[in-house]
Amino acid sequence: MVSPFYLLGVGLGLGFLLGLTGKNSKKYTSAITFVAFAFFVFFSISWLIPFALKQVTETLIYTAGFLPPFSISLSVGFYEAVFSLMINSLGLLSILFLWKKINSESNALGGIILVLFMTLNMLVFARDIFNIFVWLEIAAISTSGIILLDKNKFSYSAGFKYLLASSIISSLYLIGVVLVYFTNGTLFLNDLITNASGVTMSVTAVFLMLIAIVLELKPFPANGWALDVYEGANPAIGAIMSGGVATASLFLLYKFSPLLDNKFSYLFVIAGLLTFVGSNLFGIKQDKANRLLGYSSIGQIGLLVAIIGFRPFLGDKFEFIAITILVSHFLAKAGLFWLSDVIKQDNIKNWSVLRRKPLLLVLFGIFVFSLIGLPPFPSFFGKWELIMMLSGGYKFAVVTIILVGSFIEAIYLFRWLGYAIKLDFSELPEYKFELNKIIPVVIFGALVLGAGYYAGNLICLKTLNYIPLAFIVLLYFIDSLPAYIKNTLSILALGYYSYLILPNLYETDMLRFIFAVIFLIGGIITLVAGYAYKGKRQGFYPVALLMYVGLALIIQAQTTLEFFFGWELMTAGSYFLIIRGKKSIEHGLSYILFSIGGAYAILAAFGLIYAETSDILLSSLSVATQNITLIFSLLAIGFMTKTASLGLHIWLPGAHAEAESDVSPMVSAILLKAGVFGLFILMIAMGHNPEAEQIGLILGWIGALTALVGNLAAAFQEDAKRLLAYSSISQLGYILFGLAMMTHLGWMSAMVYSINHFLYKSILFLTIGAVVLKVGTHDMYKMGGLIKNMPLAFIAVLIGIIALSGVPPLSGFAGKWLFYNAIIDKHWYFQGAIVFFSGIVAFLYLFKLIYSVFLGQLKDNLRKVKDISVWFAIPIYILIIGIMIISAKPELYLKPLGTMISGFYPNGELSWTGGLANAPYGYWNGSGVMITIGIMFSLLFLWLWSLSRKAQKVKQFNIVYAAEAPQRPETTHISYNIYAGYYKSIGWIVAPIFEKFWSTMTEWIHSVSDFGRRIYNGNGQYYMTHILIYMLAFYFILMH
Amino acid sequence: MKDLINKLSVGFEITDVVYQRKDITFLTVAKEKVIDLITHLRDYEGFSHFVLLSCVDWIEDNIFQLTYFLNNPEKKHDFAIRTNIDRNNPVMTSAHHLWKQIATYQRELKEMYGIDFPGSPRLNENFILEGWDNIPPMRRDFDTKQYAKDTFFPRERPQTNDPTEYMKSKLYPKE
Amino acid sequence: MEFDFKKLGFTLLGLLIVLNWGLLMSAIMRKINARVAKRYGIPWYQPWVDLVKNYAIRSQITHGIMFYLGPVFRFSGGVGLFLFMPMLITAGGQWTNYSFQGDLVLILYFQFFGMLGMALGAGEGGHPYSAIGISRGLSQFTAIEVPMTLAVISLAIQYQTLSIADIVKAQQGGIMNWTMWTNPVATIAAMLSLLGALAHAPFNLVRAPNEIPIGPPTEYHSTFLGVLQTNAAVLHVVEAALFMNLFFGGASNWFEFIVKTFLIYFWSVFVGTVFPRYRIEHSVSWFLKVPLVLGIIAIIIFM
Amino acid sequence: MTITIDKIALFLGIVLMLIGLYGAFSLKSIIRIILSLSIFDTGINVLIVSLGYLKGRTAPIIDGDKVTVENIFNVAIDPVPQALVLTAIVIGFGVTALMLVYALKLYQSKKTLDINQFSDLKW
Amino acid sequence: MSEENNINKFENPYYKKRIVEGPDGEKFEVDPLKDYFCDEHPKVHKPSKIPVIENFLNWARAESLWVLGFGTGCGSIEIPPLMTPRFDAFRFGVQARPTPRQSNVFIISGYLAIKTLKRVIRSYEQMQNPKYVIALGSCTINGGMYFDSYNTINRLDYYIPVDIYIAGCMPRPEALLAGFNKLKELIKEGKAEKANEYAEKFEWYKANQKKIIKDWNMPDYNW
Repeated sequence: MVSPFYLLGVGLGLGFLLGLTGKNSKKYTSAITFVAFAFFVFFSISWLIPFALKQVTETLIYTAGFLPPFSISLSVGFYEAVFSLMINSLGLLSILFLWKKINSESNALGGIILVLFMTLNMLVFARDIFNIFVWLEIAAISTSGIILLDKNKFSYSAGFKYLLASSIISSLYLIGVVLVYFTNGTLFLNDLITNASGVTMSVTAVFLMLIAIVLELKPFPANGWALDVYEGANPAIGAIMSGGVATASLFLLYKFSPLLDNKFSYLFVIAGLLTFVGSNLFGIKQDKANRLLGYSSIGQIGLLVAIIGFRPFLGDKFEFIAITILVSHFLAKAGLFWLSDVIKQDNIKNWSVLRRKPLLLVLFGIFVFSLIGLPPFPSFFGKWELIMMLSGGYKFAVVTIILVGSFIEAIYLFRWLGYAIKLDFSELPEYKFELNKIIPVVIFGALVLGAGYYAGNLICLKTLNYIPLAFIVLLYFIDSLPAYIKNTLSILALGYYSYLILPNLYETDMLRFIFAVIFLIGGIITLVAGYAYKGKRQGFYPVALLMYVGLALIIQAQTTLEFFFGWELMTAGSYFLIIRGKKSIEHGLSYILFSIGGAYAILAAFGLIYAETSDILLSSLSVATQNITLIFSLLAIGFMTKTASLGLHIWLPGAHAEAESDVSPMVSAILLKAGVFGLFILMIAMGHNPEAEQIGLILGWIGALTALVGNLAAAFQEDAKRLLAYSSISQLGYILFGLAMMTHLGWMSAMVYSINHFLYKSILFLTIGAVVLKVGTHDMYKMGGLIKNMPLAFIAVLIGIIALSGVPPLSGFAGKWLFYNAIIDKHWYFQGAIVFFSGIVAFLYLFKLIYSVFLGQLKDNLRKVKDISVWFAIPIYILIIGIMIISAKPELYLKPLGTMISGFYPNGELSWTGGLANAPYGYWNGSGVMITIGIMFSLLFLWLWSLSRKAQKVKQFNIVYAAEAPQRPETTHISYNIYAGYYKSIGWIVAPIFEKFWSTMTEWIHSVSDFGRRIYNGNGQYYMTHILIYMLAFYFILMH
Repeated sequence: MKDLINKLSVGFEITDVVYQRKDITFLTVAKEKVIDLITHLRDYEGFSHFVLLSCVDWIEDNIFQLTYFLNNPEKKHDFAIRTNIDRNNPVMTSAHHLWKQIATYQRELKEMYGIDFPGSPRLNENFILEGWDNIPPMRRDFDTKQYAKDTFFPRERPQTNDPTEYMKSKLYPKE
Repeated sequence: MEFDFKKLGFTLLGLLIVLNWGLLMSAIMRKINARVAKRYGIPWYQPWVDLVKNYAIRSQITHGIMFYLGPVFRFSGGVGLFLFMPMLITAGGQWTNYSFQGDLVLILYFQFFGMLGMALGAGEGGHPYSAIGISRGLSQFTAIEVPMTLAVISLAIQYQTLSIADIVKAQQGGIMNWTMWTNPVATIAAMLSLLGALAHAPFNLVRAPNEIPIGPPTEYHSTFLGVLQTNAAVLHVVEAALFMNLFFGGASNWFEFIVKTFLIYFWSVFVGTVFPRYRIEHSVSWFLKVPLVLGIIAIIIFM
Repeated sequence: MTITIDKIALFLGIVLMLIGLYGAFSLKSIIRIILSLSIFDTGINVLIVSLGYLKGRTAPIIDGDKVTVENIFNVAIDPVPQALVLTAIVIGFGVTALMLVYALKLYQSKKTLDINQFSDLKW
Repeated sequence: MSEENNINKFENPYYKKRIVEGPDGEKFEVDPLKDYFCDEHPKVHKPSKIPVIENFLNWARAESLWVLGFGTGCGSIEIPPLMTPRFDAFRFGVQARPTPRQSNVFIISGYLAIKTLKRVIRSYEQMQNPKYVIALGSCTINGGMYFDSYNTINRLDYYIPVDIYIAGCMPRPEALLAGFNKLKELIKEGKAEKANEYAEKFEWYKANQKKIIKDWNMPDYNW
């Protein structure tokens, strides 16, 4: 345990020494500073370890033997040591990062950095409020000194504005300090705190002090100066500002927080939340990377300020929440600033150069995820706990604000990530890959991962299963191996996972078993198609497995936290899968935004439940009695973003259509079922409430309209995969409808639809995807006549569409039949009629799909196309066998389903006599129908065959063409817009109102952002005015 | 109308005027002046409707006589502008820019008479005949009867064309 | 379940009756049409002759396997509808075919089996008019099914069952028990939808003989056409029988069956003789106006 | 209310602060702004000293005559504000010096001292 | 100008051989006449050996004459009245079909220009065996009033086999009805096997057809 005064000595001594040395010693500056920082770090650790081991308690140290207030007093405790360690390690790595710059430029730079970090340490330790003023001023001076040494004209003006602002702020602080002294007669913080209740402190005095510290933290909107510094200065300095100075200031605020009474807490909350939302909102329109990082940084700090304000409500979780969020922010922001310096690109659209070094891209992704608060990063757990603690009562508004702010942050961060992943970088300049600049970034990347693991263990009592995640990391490390090896590994992993969980689930929980089969076995089957891809397929397998792990975690989740953890993992994995497509950049963004929005709705609902039951078990959903309508709606909306119900569906068509051929079935046939599973969980748990019936009615209507709009829109598509995507929307509409009925038959039909949709949509997407791979276009009118080249694909699509359309005897009919009985049972006649109308509309697009692609006229350029890859054919035909089995023997799965659902809704179940199912209204013998139709069909076929087996086979232009002959296959193949007349009559139903709504919404947000951020007009005087007005406004609020 | 013709004859060298009917006048002008005259009539004299373009093969005079038939719908009067072109070098300035349908007439004349209209769209494509490989069939030096005899497997025709005689011999052979 | 030869025998006999009645009915309808136009019209046996002639064509061409399967699908659709529909409700139950295997929903959905197959077969023919005809047919069919679905739902509410046999039994005991009288609105909606289903004018845009040479079957000839014609004969009777069962009290003997199906079928011919042809968007819009509203009213009445 | 020296000082300090603030917010030349801020700082310092003044007491310097170690708490005024002011003046000096360096650099970069010209970074 | 003249008038530009690039970048040649059309020759389909069956089938064929709706010359105006109440050809089992695939009877109604002949051949070949041709009017017999035209054929039976000639210019619908009845007789007697004759003498017919259709740009037999 080294005394902090050594810190002072080393810092000041070396700082001045370096300032005085001549130019010859420049090249040693970095090394000397580095050693000094190593000492700093050693100092922090030497304090931290005893504290962590609980060997010592908080220690107070006084200068010169005087007691406060006449001495300078320092205090070292556990949190001080932690913060000091954070700051010092940042300093150490900053020196490493700036090694060459320090060596090449003025040798004062290293010294000033040293002084700055020493100052920051002292800010953390100091307990004397005037002393704090001194350190604040020195911090300001040294920061602007660093900015000054950066030597570009932007940094000059930025640094000057910074100085202006900080001199005003520190003046305010000084006045506050003096007033405090005047009223209380002490400058010692501990005394102030102990006396806080006894001695009446001048509110104005404390206000001045606190508002000055808040202003140090760059509150919105009085923060233009800080933004300019972030933008103008070297990004490495930004890292120091954002990671070091802000962290220290935040700790200062934390130190003062015991002084707060309720009024001040509100002040912090208001200031923090305003900053969090406002700064993120203004960041949306920003496209300069460093400034954007500044916005984000300020927003995050704002959130932390608010959290400090919430300290009374957070109880013993306060430190956990604050530190997880701070650590995420600290590591991620420093890492991002450093990355910005490495690639030297100011426009976020140019960050695609990261892809030159995939390692950097991965680090970038880690930092972005960490900022947004996605698992498994610490801020995820922090935000989770924050929401859990804050929910309940009027604070729900606060939760909403926090989630809105987080959502807005996600908008620009994911847009940025999308640019980095997708945009072309071939024309952008090269950048140097310097080891000393990469090591700090890598260390912080690793630290944030480790911190996430630690935080997760801390909160979940080690129930989270990290082994799959570790496997994914492993997969990333072997990413340079050929694709088939990784594919095999992935399949084996999924298979092993299935082996682990499936048998047990079959015994205990049928519902989860079925969804686990869809997720995992479905995953294996679709992964088989991956063998068709040659080369390395870098980045595919880790993210695909991430999605499956997320899905499996959802299945296994016992608590809401685990559920949400899995949900977010799945969202993240699927986002990366979707964005792999060629033109997916905007679709990926809209997907992730809808998903995040939905996830936040789920989070809010979980928070409400926790507020009531103080329990994070999933089963506590059913215990909740208050706010049922709100909780139910929030959860339903959250899950419906995943099932792409009407209004929330606009992300789906593009995302599914542009995805790769084997990704489309993953995200369509499998991923969407996660939403269905969520809805099942929701309704099982909360369906018994009387309010659920009302919401169910609404959901039913939404489901029915989704089915209609989806099918109609599909009929008017020209892109095969887009058509299937719209079809998925409508099928999920059916499922939602069935679920919303909340009767035995309704759930039966929803379940049957889920299973069938998985089967036939996998078949269709895989087949069409394989065809697209072969013919090189999505547009159906550019295909045609492929039946001769691709008989395997044709048979698969034929069976797929017969099953999808619900025509007997294939399995799709089971769902339709159950529907009819269910809606009459439930008295939902009109919704039912809409559902059936849309079911018939399905024929339009199904015919269009199979006809335009496989029938009609074969095009010139496709004459030599081969049949689909065998690796696609294998999974397709496995699934077809599945369809055939459940078509021939529907009782195989209907009976267990009935038994399972009877557990929830015992009334109105099917009664079986042999293969004949009896519902309250109708009856149906699946295998009988299959046999009858099969025999009849074979007989008729043989008959026709015997009559015309000698028919002459002719070619495609041998058609009667009004006595002419066709000229080109393109002009003879009728496919484009074949439902024009239909569109004329009822095309208005599919008018893109929701697309327009969301795009107007987006435009509106962007306009607000663009208009609002103009208060940062770049003039230092205005910034000073902002500060003054901000202070006065808060004073006014406080006094009232 | 005579005023108009007098006025026109100053600028356009009308060589011959035939008042065919009350409302149809035939004018003959030199080959070079035809397009100018038609343009003038269309733009200034209200002959906005183009009726037809036809050709006569005066093989004896070794000329093709082209006739551009224009109509003035307001005055209900037709002008037929005649011009003669050399039969050995049948080239005429194309007028398709004045009325689009003239291009079709010119295609017909190209196919039927072999008159060339440089610049006229789709001039060399088949118009009515598909795969014609002889001299243009409407030229009078083309012997259509011989051609048909050579090409179309003619059936022997009855010797007499007089039905009275034929029926008499059929019904009353003894008379 | 042991195999029931007696049932099979009666079913095949029923199929024979239905087939011949279908052919005869189409002859009568054409005859009526002719008489309206003051012609003498075809001889009554003309459909049989046409059928034999088509089967007797010696040469055929084929565009591929789906071209074969199209008519097979179509005919299976027709025969399947026959199989799953009770023809006569008698005490012995010999004429109920295989309707014990599925209810009204099966019938409604099995209609598409033939349509889909036919569409695919015609599609493989590669003829543009086939595709146009099919796209029109499908478009129109979606609209037709809306009033039909509403009417069926109304019926299910009324009789609390989806079994055709039960619906027929509920209508026994006098003419006033027929759905026609007990649920007139649904009957009207369904009968309007029947007009479209049987594709006579004004809803015959699918085949539109003068515009797109008979639409989907443009490329079909000889045996293929013969199969399609056979199917048409069966299908029209079965469609009419469905409406007879649902709305007009079913039939207990073949005479009643013949009279009722004739009248039902005649309804569409009657309308077709009087009206000109709709364009597709007009047809769709029309079905989504009047019959739709009627269907909704039919449900509201029984809700 | 009698006018005492500490009140005059207090008033003076506030006036100086206001003058400084007014200057900092309204003047456009960077040098003038820096000067204004200096005046503002001075005002604060005067304010602090005036607040630490107790009527009738002397400076807290143990000179062995009036002020001794024993009676210092009764005779001398509170020394802490004065110490604070000393520190504040030193720091203010540092800040002002740095600002002036910035002014120099800014002038070198654009050949002007008008603060409105240095708003390249915005939004 | 010169380029336009170089267009080969006899070649359909759409049926020229062309090089296309497949989706995987492979380049290959497409010869539309070979790749898009079946180039088999027609076969002779013998009547059934059993007289009873053949007679029965012939009776059915005779009583169900489906006429292709294809009018070639001025005679085509005489066909619509057949379906009117005054003549009512339906009585004789005659119906019009819009597609040659389903038709049995081809009425060549009047003069045939070479251009039309090409379409007639195509349609005739697209009809299925057995098929019958009724030649209506003098023009189909010997060219009629167009006997010396450079562009109309003189004798139809050199190009497609004809079952029945109906002379006149124009024959009235009654004559056409008589022709139908005559055709029926022929069919019932089993003498209307001209489709097989066409297949047997295919080379001769083709030679005649190709002699006058100089831009022959279709396969030999249009299936």
